[in-house]
Amino acid sequence: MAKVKGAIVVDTERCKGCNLCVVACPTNVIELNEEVNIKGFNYAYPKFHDACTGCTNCATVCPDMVITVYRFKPAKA
Amino acid sequence: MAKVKGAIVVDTERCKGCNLCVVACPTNVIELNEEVNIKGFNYAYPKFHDACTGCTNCATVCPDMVITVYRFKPAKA
Amino acid sequence: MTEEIIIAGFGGQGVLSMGKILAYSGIMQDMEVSWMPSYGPEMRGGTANVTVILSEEKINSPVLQEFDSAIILNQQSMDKFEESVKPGGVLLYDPNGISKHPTRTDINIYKIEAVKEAYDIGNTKAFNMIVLGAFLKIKPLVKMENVLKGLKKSLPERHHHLIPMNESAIKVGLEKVETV
Amino acid sequence: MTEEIIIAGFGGQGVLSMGKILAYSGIMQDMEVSWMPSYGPEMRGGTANVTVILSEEKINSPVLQEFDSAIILNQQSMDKFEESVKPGGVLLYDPNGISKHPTRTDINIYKIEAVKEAYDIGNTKAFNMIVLGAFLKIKPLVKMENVLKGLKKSLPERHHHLIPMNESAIKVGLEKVETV
Amino acid sequence: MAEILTPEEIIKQGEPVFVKTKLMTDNTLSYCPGCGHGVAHRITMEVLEEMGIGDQTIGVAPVGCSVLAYEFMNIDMQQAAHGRAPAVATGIKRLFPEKYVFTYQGDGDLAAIGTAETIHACNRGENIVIIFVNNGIYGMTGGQMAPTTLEGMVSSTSPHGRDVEMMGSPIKMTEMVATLPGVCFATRQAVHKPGLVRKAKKAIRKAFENQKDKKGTSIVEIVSNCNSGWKMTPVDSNIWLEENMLPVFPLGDIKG
Amino acid sequence: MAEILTPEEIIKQGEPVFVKTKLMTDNTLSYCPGCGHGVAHRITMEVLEEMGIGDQTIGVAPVGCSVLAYEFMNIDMQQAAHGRAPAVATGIKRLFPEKYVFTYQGDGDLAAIGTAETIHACNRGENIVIIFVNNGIYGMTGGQMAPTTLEGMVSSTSPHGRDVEMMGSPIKMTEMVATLPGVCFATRQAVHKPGLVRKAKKAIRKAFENQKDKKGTSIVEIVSNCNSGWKMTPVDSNIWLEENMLPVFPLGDIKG
Amino acid sequence: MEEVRLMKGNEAIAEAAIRAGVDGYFGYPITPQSEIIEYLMLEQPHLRTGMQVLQAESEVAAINMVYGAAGCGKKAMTSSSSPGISLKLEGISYIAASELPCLIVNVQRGGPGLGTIQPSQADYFQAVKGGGHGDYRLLVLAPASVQEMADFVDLSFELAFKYRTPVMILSDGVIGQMMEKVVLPPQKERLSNEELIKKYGSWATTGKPASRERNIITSLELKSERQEAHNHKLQAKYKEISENEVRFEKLNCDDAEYLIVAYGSSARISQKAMQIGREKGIKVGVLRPITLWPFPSDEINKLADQVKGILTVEMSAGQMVEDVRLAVNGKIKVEYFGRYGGMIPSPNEVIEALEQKLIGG
Amino acid sequence: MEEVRLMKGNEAIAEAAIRAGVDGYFGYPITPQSEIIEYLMLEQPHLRTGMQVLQAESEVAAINMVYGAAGCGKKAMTSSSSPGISLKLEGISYIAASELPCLIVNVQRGGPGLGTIQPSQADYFQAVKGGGHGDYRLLVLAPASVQEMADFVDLSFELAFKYRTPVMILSDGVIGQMMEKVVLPPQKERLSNEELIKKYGSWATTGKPASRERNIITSLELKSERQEAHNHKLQAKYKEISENEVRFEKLNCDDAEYLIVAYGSSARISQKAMQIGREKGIKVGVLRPITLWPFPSDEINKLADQVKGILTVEMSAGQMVEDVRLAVNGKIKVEYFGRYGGMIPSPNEVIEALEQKLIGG
Ligand SMILES: Cc1ncc(C[n+]2csc(CCOP(=O)(O)OP(=O)(O)O)c2C)c(N)n1
Ligand SMILES: Cc1ncc(C[n+]2csc(CCOP(=O)(O)OP(=O)(O)O)c2C)c(N)n1
Ligand code: SF4
Ligand code: SF4
Ligand code: SF4
Ligand code: SF4
Ligand code: SF4
Ligand code: SF4
Ligand SMILES: [Mg+2]
Ligand SMILES: [Mg+2]
Repeated sequence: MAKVKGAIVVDTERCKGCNLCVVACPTNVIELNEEVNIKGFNYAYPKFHDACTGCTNCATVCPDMVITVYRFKPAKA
Repeated sequence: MAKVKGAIVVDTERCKGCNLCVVACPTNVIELNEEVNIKGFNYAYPKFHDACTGCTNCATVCPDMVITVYRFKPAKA
Repeated sequence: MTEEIIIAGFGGQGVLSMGKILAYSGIMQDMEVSWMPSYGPEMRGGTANVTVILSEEKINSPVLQEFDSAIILNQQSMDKFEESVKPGGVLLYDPNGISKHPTRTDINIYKIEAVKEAYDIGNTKAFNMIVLGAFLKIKPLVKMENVLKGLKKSLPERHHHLIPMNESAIKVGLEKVETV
Repeated sequence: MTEEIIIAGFGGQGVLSMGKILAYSGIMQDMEVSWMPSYGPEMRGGTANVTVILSEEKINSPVLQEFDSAIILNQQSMDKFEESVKPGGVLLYDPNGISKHPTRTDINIYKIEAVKEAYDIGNTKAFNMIVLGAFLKIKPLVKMENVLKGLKKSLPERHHHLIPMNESAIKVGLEKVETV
Repeated sequence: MAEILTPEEIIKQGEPVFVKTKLMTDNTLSYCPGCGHGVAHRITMEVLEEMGIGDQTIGVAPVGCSVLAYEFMNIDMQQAAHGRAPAVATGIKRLFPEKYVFTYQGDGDLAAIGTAETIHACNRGENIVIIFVNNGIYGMTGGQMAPTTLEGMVSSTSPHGRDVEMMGSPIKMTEMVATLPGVCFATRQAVHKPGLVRKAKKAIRKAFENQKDKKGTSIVEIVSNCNSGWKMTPVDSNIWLEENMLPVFPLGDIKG
Repeated sequence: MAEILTPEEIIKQGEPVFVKTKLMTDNTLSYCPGCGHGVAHRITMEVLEEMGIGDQTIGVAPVGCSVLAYEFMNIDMQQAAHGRAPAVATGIKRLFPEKYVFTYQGDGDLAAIGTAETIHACNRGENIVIIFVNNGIYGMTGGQMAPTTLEGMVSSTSPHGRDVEMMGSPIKMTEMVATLPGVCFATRQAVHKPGLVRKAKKAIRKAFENQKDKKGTSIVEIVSNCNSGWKMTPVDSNIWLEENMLPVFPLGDIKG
Repeated sequence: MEEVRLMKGNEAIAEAAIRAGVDGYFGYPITPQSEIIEYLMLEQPHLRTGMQVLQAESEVAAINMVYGAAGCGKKAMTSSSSPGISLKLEGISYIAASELPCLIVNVQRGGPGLGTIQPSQADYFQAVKGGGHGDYRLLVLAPASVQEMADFVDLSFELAFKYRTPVMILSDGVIGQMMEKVVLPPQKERLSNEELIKKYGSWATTGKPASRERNIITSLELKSERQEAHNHKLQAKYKEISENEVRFEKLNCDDAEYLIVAYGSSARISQKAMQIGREKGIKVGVLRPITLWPFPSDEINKLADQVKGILTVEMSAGQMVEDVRLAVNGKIKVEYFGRYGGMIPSPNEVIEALEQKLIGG
Repeated sequence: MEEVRLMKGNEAIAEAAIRAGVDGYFGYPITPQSEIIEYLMLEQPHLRTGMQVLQAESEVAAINMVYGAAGCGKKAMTSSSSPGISLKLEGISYIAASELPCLIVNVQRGGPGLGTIQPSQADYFQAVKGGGHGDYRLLVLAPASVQEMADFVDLSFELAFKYRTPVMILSDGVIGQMMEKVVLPPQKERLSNEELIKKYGSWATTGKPASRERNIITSLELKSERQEAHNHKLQAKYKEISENEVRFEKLNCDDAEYLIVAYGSSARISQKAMQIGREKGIKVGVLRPITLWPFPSDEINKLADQVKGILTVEMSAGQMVEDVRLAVNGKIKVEYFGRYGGMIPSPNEVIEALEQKLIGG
């Protein structure tokens, strides 16, 4: 059975660490980093990336357009 | 049978001849005079004064507060 | 030649348009003209007046304190403007509604019973043209043909059929004006 | 004696209130003071700075280009204010988050690991008091008792129970400041 | 048995049943013959007189034909900048809560330039009375289109008739502010017939009673003629009003 | 059978399904972390991109936090005086009827100082789109009370909570203008959850389609957080929004 | 298509606007200038040239509509009278700051406050010093005849677009309400959108094509350095205007021993006063500033070397007199005479004032 | 009840308003002065003195609320910053025309347009020449310290009621935002309604008792003659104010060879510049106008007999310099130096400008 797989890219330098993507992700992929970026924000990153379905929820709520989402649909076997 | 009788006093110099009292009078007491007052208006006057019932309609619609209305209720015989 | 005129009366008597026709007539014979009304809030029964200047030269002040001619159409205006006629000037008035007639002796006084005449010819709207005719008799500043041209210019197209009527009203004025 | 100080860092680091406490302390020992903040639209993560002047004379300009002392709490502020310390003046900074350390040799440079110390004493809110303590060690402009009076004045009544905590934070600063 | 009395005798022996209220001055009204402003003024002052609050009331005149209301209403009054009467009234009422405060405004004043002041005074529920004379036109300045001018209606700035596509529809401010919680009473009245005048007066009375009871904002719209602006005789203008204004601005209580 | 792919492989081999629209510039948004303005900006620009009208659109920025919208929206824009965006948009649209014109306004801008401009643009049925971000506060100036601030809500000018007796009730502008015939579409949306963002975008799309079809004014209210002004974290502010703002400002279409 | 007509000043402005190819007029009625919008509404210019006319809900809305339209590179204008102009000042300051070309007409009436609807010139300071906030200037033209009311519309737009700056026609109730002969200019074509984009697309918001960066109309600057740089640019422009656009008329100045400085309807009256004065043997000339800003300071300064004294005649409590004094810089006596609050000075009063304040005094 | 505090200028105004017994404040938020209304709202003066505070829907509404309140003889005030003041100008003209006492605070920011929120002094012309329409004047006080921000509130109302005229405190972002030591005045009682009626019942709308004619607050006059008479009355009042209420501060002027004229925060900076100049051996003094209108023209004129040149220092493109030139009337050189658009001149720049423009130049 071909399960859709997703992945995200976070532009960490532009992330403001607002945490909205974190709560929006249905599969709890994202967390805020303990490190801060150059602007002093604890930026988001896909901690449990494998769980990503590419649903785009995180990107949809991200106010700073920091997340790009990719999806891969394996050809039906 | 004691019929209520009315009478009006028109302050002719302040009347603007707008005709509103004329159309408001249910018993057609009032008309506009052919003469004009000092301001050049054909002022209202009680042409058929006897018909006046003192209903105050004319004074009620007069925008210039030109009409005073009196009423006399004969004592019951 | 410069003629400085005040026309004054009630609002609704056609004071302003009389002035306008006079001014347009002046333009028709290449004069300089100015027309300066009194203006105020819309209120019926108020007075209206207009200063008209016709001149062969450029006109400077359109607002004047003294006039060569005064055309006066109600008592308030008489009270206000009789004194402002220049000595030797003209005062034309309609005695209708005038309680205090002009008393100056250093000016030339004329009257025109325009209200009555208008009533007589059965056209109360012609009142102001009768007055204009009377004035032009006293002061033939503009030629009749130019007055007609002026009329044409100042009336909207759809009223041009009224011009002959106005013309005859002017003629009534020309005839009926009287020296006092 | 006149001391002209700039305190600069991120909004939220308590830069303005540190300045305010310093100024109030000055008042408590009858000095003239002025406190002039940079101000801007509400925007998180922006920088904040305040110019504080303590003086025995009347203060004229509250806005300055050069300072006797600079207290610097982030890189942007370092970039902006290192150059504006007068020769022989003081620069105090917290190295946390500083990537380019100060390089001037004609001024006296100090550092205080206030973020770290605050973390260590388990009270990140005490950060700015630690910095203040460090500064007062270098420039004992106001007496400790007056600082406490100043604190009392600048805190609303309902926060007065926090004063002892602030006092000990100031003491941490007094102890931990280092010459660079 | 009663004799047939002459009018003179009736006047002498009878009772005066309609006398001008003393809260109107003796100044001649500056309004055109037949203009509804006069009646609206009078019934407002009659209400104050009947409530005995003329000496405790501060009125606010607008810019519009009724800018001179202060010449006619025999009470303390302020004349507000065009559209700002509700703000002026707010300033008065907030600092003099024990006084009665009302504005008297035209439709240009209240519904065009003063829209924001009207809506926000109503939204704050300022404890005032707004008398809103809607004559569908700017009377004072010579008959320009108002926000309440009817579709197709001719005015000096809609000489070819109001085109709602270009100029919008007549706006119903009273309905609009009635939706605000601060408004306790919103009603539309008229004064061109004796019965309507009496009703309108009752509405104004209710509005001032509301103020007494600190209930919030009361607005009494009065649909009125501007016979000059409409270029009709007074009598014709009232007929036109019945036939054209009232279908768009129907009379009656909207709220409260 | 599909192997288990690493994220890197997915990125390389997969399709990008969410990419920033080119109608947003690369400038860093000046908004606070978690502020709803960012999403509202983005979906507006996405709609323009999807309709292919970015080059035919002129936007009007307000005074408020989004005054800098012109730094972020990659289209021609004007910045209007506080509250006057609908008048500015009217000026543009009347002379450029073939362009798409929208305003983007905050609640202070649209519902306080700009009340008259809002209502009259709507009443004239100006063929424009109004995006109205209601965060119940004046964000830009540091969190003062707005006309939409909730009862009891704390702001810097209602530090003891909004007292509706003194300061009035939160005003529902969208409902109010929906009563005007010039308005063809009035809706209230939110952007704090993915599903709501998608809905809000659809509403904005509909608004611009209305403009295309010359239907009149469309207003899309977006209830949003101002976490700075509310003094909460972004996540908490969105919960607070759900629990407190939405009951007063319920989501859904109001007209059209 | 030149045409002679008898028109009110207000009507002349309106007709001239149509003929100047104006794209949009936005206004709110107020006496003594409502004829401008009334004429336009009657004339239906959208059928003649496509020009749009809109009665706004207020003066504030009207000026901001002009802002929007002008920001698109369109020819936009508004008109009002004194209290209405006060309401427009925030918008005017925005327009000046954003460097938008447009025309604002003020047909002045007597103030302050609601005042009177009669003619006045008491908004001089407001017009020339910047009634709104911040350092900005309006280019101010003062017509003294119905002909100039007509002529200055096109001139205003020429100047407005040349310098990207708002222009004000500062008129008054006399000039607005009087009728005179006026030769109407021929009809100018309105720019098509394509032409407009070609001419002004570099800055105007006309829809951003792929080929250029987005255009932004704004007056906000969060950084003081950049705001100051922008203000320097504005000041440089104002300097350029001051150097190039001063306009005035001199009458009988060559042999004048006394000078009257007056603009607009006061200038008309002063000309009559000059006649009277000359008849009396007083060698008096009139300088009529046509641009009130930039003010003809240099010319007045030069004349100050020749004449013995200057009288300004204004329908105000004395405003322009300050600019004349600044121009003269102490060289000779500068006095003021005026009537105000709707009163109009008479020529006789003017010449009496001159005699008293300058000759006798 | 005198009390020493460290306060922002904006807070000092707010607290001083409570203590001055102000009856009502009406305002709309705008940077850099929102602390005024914020302080008041936090302080709940209705519980302390009965003072009412209302956030209006706009600046226009706020000034008209002040009109209404002031018309009742109440002490009413508003505050704003530059763009907001522009919006108030119609209302201010009405207030001046109706002779209502009140206080308007302008904490200036950089313009024109939306501009910047940083400090500026570019609304000088607007304040002193009358930004609104018609011939009116504001009495304008320019505080240069937080103490003066506090002190001028009561002073403003004293003057406002003495002359029945609006008073403006013209401040700027520096003075509004800075904190200094301030000695707060003791609490003044608010007038009871009975006291108010006794004091101002002759003109204020307090409800008409049978014992007097109705009071009317208006600025309308349909007859020009009467409008002019009213304006003459206003002008006479302004003359009286000019003669009696000029206020200024002189520093080191006795031996000065050069004079700096500067107000508000520019005066503070100029004092520092003076120090630097004196250290360099330049004999420079500072005259700080405290009232901008009436302007200390006589004093400056006198000093012009003593000093060699005058430099005005302003955070504008040069506005007050005109009033200094008018005062000096050509006697000596008057130059201007300023930074603007939110930039603040530095003391060093000032002294350099003085050297270049007056000494070297
Ligand atoms: C700021 C301002 N704008 C415009 C005017 C001109 N003006 C005076 S009254 C009026 C409209 C009056 O209409 P309305 O309010 O309907 O009153 P009405 O005369 O019809 O009773 C206007 C536009 C003004 N005085 N002030
Ligand atoms: C005429 C004027 N008045 C006041 C201000 C100050 N001001 C700027 S933004 C703003 C309120 C913004 O609130 P809102 O519209 O709700 O936008 P937000 O920042 O919340 O998105 C105010 C009062 C101004 N710039 N201009
Ligand atoms: S795309 Fe969906 S699943 Fe993947 S991180 Fe984002 S929200 Fe989570
Ligand atoms: S929503 Fe965007 S800005 Fe916020 S934490 Fe996630 S990636 Fe960062
Ligand atoms: S009182 Fe009645 S009956 Fe008598 S005249 Fe008046 S309307 Fe007619
Ligand atoms: S209603 Fe009054 S004003 Fe009109 S005609 Fe009758 S009496 Fe005269
Ligand atoms: S113009 Fe109209 S509203 Fe004004 S007084 Fe005349 S009829 Fe009444
Ligand atoms: S202040 Fe509020 S509205 Fe403004 S950017 Fe921050 S969160 Fe958003
Ligand atoms: Mg009306
Ligand atoms: Mg908001």
